[in-house]
Amino acid sequence: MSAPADSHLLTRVPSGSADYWRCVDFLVDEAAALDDNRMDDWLAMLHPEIDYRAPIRITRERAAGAGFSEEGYHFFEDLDSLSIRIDRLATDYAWAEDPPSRTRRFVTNFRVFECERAGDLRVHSNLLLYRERLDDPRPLVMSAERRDDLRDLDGGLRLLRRWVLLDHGLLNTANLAVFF
Amino acid sequence: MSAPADSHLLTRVPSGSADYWRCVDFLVDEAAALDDNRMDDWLAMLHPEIDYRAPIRITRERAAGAGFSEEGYHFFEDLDSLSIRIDRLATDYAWAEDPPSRTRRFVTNFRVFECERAGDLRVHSNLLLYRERLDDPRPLVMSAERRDDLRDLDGGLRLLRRWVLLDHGLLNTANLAVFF
Amino acid sequence: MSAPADSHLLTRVPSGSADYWRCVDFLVDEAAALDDNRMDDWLAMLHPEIDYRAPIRITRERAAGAGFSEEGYHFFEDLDSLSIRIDRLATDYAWAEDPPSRTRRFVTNFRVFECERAGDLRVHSNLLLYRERLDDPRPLVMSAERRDDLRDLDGGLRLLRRWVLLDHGLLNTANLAVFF
Amino acid sequence: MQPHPTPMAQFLDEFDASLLEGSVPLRVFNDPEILDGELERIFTRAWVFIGHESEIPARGDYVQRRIGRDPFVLVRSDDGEVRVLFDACRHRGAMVCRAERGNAALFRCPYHGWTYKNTGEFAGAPFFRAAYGSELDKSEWGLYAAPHTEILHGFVFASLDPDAPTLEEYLGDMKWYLDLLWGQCKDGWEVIGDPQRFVVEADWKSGADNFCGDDYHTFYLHRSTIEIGVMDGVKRGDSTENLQGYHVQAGNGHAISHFLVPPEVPGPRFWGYPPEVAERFTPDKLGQERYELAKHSIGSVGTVFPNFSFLAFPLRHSRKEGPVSTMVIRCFQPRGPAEMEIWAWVICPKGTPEEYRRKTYRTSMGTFSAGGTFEQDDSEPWIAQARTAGTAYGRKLGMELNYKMGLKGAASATRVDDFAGPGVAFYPVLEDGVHRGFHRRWVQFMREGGYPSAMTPEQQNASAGEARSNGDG
Amino acid sequence: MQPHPTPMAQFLDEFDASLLEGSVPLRVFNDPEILDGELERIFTRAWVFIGHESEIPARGDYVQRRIGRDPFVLVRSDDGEVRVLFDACRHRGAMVCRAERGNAALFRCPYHGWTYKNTGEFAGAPFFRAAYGSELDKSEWGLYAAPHTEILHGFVFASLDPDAPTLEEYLGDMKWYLDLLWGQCKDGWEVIGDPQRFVVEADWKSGADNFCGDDYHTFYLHRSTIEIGVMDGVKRGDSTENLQGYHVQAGNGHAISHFLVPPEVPGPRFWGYPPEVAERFTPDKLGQERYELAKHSIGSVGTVFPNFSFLAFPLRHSRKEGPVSTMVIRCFQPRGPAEMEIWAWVICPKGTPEEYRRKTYRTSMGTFSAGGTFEQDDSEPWIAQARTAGTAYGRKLGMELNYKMGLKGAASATRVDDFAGPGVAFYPVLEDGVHRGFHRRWVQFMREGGYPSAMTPEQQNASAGEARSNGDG
Amino acid sequence: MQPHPTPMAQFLDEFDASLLEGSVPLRVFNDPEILDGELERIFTRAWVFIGHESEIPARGDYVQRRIGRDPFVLVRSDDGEVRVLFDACRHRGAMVCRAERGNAALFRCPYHGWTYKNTGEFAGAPFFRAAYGSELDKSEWGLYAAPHTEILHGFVFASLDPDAPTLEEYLGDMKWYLDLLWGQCKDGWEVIGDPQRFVVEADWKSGADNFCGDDYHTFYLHRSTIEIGVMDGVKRGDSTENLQGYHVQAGNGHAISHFLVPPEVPGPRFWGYPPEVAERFTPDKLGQERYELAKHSIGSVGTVFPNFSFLAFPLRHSRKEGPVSTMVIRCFQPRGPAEMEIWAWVICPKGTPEEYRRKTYRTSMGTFSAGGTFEQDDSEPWIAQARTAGTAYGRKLGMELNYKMGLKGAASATRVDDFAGPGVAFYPVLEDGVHRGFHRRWVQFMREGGYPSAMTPEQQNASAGEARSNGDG
Ligand code: FES
Ligand code: FES
Ligand code: FES
Ligand SMILES: [Fe+3]
Ligand SMILES: [Fe+3]
Ligand SMILES: [Fe+3]
Repeated sequence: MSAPADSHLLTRVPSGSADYWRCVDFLVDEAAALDDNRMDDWLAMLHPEIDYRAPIRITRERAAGAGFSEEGYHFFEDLDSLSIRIDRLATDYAWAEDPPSRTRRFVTNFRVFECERAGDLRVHSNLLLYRERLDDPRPLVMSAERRDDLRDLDGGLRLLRRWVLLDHGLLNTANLAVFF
Repeated sequence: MSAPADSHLLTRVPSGSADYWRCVDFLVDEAAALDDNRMDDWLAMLHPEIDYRAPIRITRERAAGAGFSEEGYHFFEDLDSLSIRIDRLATDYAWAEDPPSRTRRFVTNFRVFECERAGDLRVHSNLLLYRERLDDPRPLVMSAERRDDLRDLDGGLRLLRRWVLLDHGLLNTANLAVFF
Repeated sequence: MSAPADSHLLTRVPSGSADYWRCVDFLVDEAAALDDNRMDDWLAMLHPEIDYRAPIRITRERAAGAGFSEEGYHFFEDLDSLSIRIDRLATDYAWAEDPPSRTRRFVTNFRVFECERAGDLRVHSNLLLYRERLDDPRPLVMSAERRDDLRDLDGGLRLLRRWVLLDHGLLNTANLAVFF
Repeated sequence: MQPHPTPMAQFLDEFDASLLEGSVPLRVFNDPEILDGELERIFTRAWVFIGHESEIPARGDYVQRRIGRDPFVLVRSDDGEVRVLFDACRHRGAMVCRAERGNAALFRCPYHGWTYKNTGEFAGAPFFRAAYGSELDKSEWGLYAAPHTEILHGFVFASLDPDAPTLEEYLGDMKWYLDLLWGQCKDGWEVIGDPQRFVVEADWKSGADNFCGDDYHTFYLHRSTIEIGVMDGVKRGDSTENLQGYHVQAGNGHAISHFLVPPEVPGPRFWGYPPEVAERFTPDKLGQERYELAKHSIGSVGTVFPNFSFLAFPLRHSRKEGPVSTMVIRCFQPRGPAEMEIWAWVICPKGTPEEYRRKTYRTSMGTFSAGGTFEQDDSEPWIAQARTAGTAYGRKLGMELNYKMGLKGAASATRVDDFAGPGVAFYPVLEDGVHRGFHRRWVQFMREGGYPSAMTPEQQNASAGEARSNGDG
Repeated sequence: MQPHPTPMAQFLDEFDASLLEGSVPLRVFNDPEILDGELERIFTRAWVFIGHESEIPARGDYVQRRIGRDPFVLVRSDDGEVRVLFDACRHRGAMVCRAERGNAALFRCPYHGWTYKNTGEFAGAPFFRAAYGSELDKSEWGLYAAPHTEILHGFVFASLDPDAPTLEEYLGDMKWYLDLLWGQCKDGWEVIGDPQRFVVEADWKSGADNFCGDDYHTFYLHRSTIEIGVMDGVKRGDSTENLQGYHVQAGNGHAISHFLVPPEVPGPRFWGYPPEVAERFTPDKLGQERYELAKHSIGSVGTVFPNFSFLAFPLRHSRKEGPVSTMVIRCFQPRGPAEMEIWAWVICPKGTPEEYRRKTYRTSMGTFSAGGTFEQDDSEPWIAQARTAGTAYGRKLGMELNYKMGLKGAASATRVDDFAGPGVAFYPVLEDGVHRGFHRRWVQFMREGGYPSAMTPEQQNASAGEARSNGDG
Repeated sequence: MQPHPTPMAQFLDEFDASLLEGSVPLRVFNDPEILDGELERIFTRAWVFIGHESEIPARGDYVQRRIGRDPFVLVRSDDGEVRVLFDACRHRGAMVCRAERGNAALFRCPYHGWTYKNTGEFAGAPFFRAAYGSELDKSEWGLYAAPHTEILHGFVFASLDPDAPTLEEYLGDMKWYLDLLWGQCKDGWEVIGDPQRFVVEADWKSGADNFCGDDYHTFYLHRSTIEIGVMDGVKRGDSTENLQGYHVQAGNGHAISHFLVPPEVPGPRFWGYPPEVAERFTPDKLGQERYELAKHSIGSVGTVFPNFSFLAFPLRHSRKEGPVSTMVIRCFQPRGPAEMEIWAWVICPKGTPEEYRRKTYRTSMGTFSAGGTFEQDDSEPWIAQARTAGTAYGRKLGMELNYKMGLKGAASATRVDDFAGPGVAFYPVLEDGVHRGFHRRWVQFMREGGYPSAMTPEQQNASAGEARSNGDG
């Protein structure tokens, strides 16, 4: 299974429409929850059937495409495994993120589409993650496009599917202990 | 006094509403004024009672919170002191910013709320500051969440209160000679 | 000829209006085309009379302004020359971008104005370009303000004029083989 | 004024002697001079892991790899041979391989177009005759290849030293264990997906040393993971009950920590593989005895000197399902003082059913990867080690690290003779001998002179072994 | 091929001699070899400032600090003692303190869980008995602590050299001035908020040297600030009127620039503190004479060798209010060649009323901090110094900096005998002797051999003093 | 333990000898020790390009420039003289010039306000008399200036070595070619716009060496550009037809690759300038013979040792218009090991009509600049060279690069005597002698001792020349 192609075959949800803003608000609120380390709030934004992936990327020749691995994933998660991660963070021994790094998620370049399934919304957005650890003044900056499917559940949108398309080959980071 | 908490107790101003756009435009216009070194234009955007702060941040354990100092501030300014800074820049001897650095303020992740006081608006936004000095090709990138209160005055919004919540412990910069 | 001044003499197009969103969508779609290496899609977004420039910038004293060269340009292109560049990328020997770098364009801080010529729209936006090459984990981050004129053609907006105002003196990059 | 007043030879003598006392100088984890020595004396001499055959199944398939910091191409040539080519054009030294993975009959250098077959042989150059006439002997201008390349169960190793012994000699008794792990599956093993690579600001030895068998750290560094129940059968608290395993010094600096289930535990284990995968194992390859051992094996972690490591344990990345077997391999590549690059692969027996293949991959990456619930914590102390190793005060103190566990006296780890495999074995795993052995071999490699002679498991264990026989074992 | 053909000893001899002529080789502001020497010979030997007691009021309170580049923990142990612990686990060297501020009874190393009391003593390790039996003597495996820690008026200093003299001996006559500043308040002093820390790509000595008393730079580098009226009583233009102050060489490389108001100025000054704060000062502590001096003191700036500095002046960060007293302290920490880390604290007398406490903090940070109207300009020339110091042409020229002010002849600064404090004093401040003294001490510390002997103020001033007595003084 | 066991002198001897065989050690493209030597022995001794007079037309005009890594100011002083001042304040070494371009009567140091005239002379300092009395001789405290500055056709060169010969001597026969290029226009040449500067993680020599005449790379590295028709008259495929040009070793390490149109081609060429620009050329300056040669010149590329290069060819940055002449100059400045800074200017004859001026600028930048269709590919192999040059395996192999083209025997390039210019000329350009000559001069500069003696074109060509005469030439 590969990343959802650029969604040009889908119907574009007009920017500025109610659905557009629901998506933007969702992603902006989500970023705030993560940056504020409100992990339970984040968990509550996930759909029970969430499929969350970040494929490994390698440098290929132009003719070979964007270089995303067919089988390799940095993250390949469901709600079960994500909640393990979050529970782990809540212990006193999750060293990679305790003390927590200082993160800031800049979410831009929103494009919203109607999914095949009526009511579901696909959002493409760009994510710049700024991250600082301990007393190291050199920030760790990571970049990705995200392709998300959002679905209504109990009166609010939930994250149903996420592909994090990182702009990274060799990772410039000692750990991937944060969420994208 | 500590930073305004994430404003979930306040009423959210709908994204896309007139007030939302007033806030976004204000912050985008403000960024342009600062990046263009139009300091007087910036000064005119400040409310006479402005309270402008950037607390010092240190690395604390996860259980201890985000690490903002209770008493320590990089900036703790009012209109009086901000105007001193701006007057100083206008002399020919403000070396730290003459030649001026090349800055670019990326403002994203807007969330707008109604303040307790009717008419005032609270805006949370993320700020990425790109900065280059002289012939040093390595940029200085700084990151923050800003929590601002905007108030109407003489028919336009003015910046009444700003908390700059920097994502920095040990600062990666020789000076803080620019505004956030 | 120098860069279009900050467009305060023009009429601002209200943020959130139809024209505003047409501009935002245009620039967001354009960024996606470039980041996805869909160069032909990008070419189709350009107006036949496109004037595309990125002036060289040097460090000047504050009193001397922003430091853009009067005569020096990193890029000074028209459709003819841009299409040469794009054709070149399509060969198997365009080493500087084959393998292609991993890029991400973060476009923010939109301000839309009515141009002198009715119907044309001027958009100011900030561009952060994240770029990684081969197996080098250190990203190349570039920053610019862009001042674009968009014009309707065949029912869609086209890029008629672009000034890329880079926040760079000495360039932190071995090549400028990507578009801004 | 000299940061390292000790000449290197004297330093190595002292280090070797200090190992008998269970001491390792902190400084070796962050020192530019030592790194230079390692690049020159270890990485261009030792046998190092390059990749797995399954990464380049077809002729012309190649992947970019590193030996130390140097760029190489692992390629299956058109003649079917697997080769490790030095990625430096013989003309002016540009690199001829541009992508990290691909298929190519020819490598063409972008600078002037010199072209090499995927065997490394010189194939041609623009205007060849006009430019070089008859003076240039084409047979002399192929890409340099690693002087030695050998494949063991699909795992490709290379050595850059013409004087290196065979891989088998180099591995010593460790081969027996690699056979145990990877020599018994009907169709061998394969890599899933592409390797994950990430940079850690720590010394490469922090990783290699840890994987020699630092079971001691599991219970504290990974306590968050254990608390939430990721590692089955491991209990919290001050209990040795969880440490029922063997530490083996396998000679030549190699070491493995191996865990068995007690004979009374029902059912075959095969490192936790379920029946549909375990059936890939067969006694036909190495005989019944080794097959039985595999059947009772529940976990393994080890390092082939200098920087190739592996780990296999049944783990959970789910609350709903039981433990899933994981099998990961690692290369800890030096990048600079206090900087390494970790390469991480997930492998499984060839023929593993698709569903379990995905399950073992997800569990492996969910626990042992840059983002894994286990491994994300490992780099924290390693980075800190490099930092303290770089201190002026550490140097002034001549600070020595404590590698004394199991060295002498009354501690619980005892040399045992009843372990099924070769090498010097201890039980249980509360001992640092496996780490001391790594460093003894390191010292040997760092010395000036010819290729290091073989180090028997007894020699590797010298200090600890002797000490134990004086103690009550 | 050698960038520094001069062996270090000869370089130091020449430097010492050149100081007699008022010359300092530019190269010392950016040289990897010199930095290595400084880390080894200065920062692990000198007494350095670690923090203030008020930062760790309660038992178990700790803050992370640095000596040179090395990590330390300043902690108030459960026995009430203040200790400076080397943050390197005795097991494998990981760091045991994870936060920059906190309270802890125990420091537990994340790697394997070795645990230390907040006194630094070894407290335990997982599976201790099973792992180490009886061979490991717990009393030997505590964290290393600075061999010397002393507290003066709440200011904690430490030295990493067992051979160091007492802090009092080390400070020499500078103690008299630190007493003057911080020894007369009823309840002592305290830090407000947390220190601000920032990285500057300049040599640490650029900061330390400047704070020895570079009053000369105030009128040009800080001209923007002066022009808009931030510093009261300072006039623009080519006038010496503003320079009525004393330069004191206090021995052992320490120096202070001290400003008094003329006796005819009415009212007590106490560095500008208003009555409600000035009342914290009392003659009970050091006697009436020192108290009177404090009463007339309007400004002080100085450096305790090597890298601890302070500054106190009444300044404005407002157009509406009069000058507010500021009192800041600084550590200039080396990070690398041409890179330092500045630590900046604001302090005030304990018991300062809340409103003025906030006012002095805002004014201090508004003027002297990374974003301060004064200090933001300071790093500009320091960065430039490091840059020119790294040039090949500067090396070829053997470029020497001009530290000749007040060295000889007709200049206005004169050695005076009527200044109230000890040390060698000059009036007014137009002289570089305070800087030359810093560098003379630096040379002494950089030499091979035992702990540097004491340097009297006269010795420190040798060149300048002699010269002055030959001149017309 | 030593990364470079060969002492530098022996290394240079071996390098020099290996050049006779057409070999260059890969290591020189990435080695900190070699870079230190280059900064000390090449960049503070050789004549280097600083800028063009047209960049500073008026008195007081200045631009910031570099020699090696060192900061200098190129200024037209108030006396009309052009000077190259070392940007290091004589007081404490801060930098006195803050902007990259401007006009100033005085340079005032921001630190303490020492002030220099734009001639470099000391002009004053705050409180001068009070601070320094009469002891400081103002005439001794001006900014250091390059000991030698000379201008050739508006191109400003400087040398930092008092012992340097005149620029004319230094250029040797290369002057004849610079005259050919830039000495025949009525009103000289001028720079358009500001230079473009960019950082490339490669050795500076990769650029300088390439511009000596690496015509061989054009057809492969730049194949994408040629395929789409940017370079007229160049055909694809394995044809030597396109290589009709001359390689000239001009002595002292300088080299040029020069292309003529056959006499039968109608119309004057002047490097592709159209009539309205070509009319700026005149035989009045250098005589008819040189004028005729310019008339038939269609392309030139060359390097003045060590790091000043130029390139002129008619190229296309349009599909609609024919080729446009381009003329660019380059400085390849070292920044560090494997890091350089490229400075790129576009020039044209003064008086070029505005429309063509813009056209040549757009075409020049569109092809030869950081974003140019040609030049954007050049850095790729240079970066790769630096990377392989830094490998441990390359060092172990003692890897030598192949600079053997045209060295011996049957290759097509032949020494010719009928070329109009001085120096040793070969035809056609398929030969590496121009590169070998560059490195021979480099070896000479890197040796200890006095200023390098002149190297005649015959000496520069020694190996190749001899070889050719043994071959069939
Ligand atoms: S460097 Fe490879 S062909 Fe020249
Ligand atoms: S390193 Fe601290 S417990 Fe092992
Ligand atoms: S350093 Fe230039 S005036 Fe002092
Ligand atoms: Fe681990
Ligand atoms: Fe200052
Ligand atoms: Fe080229």
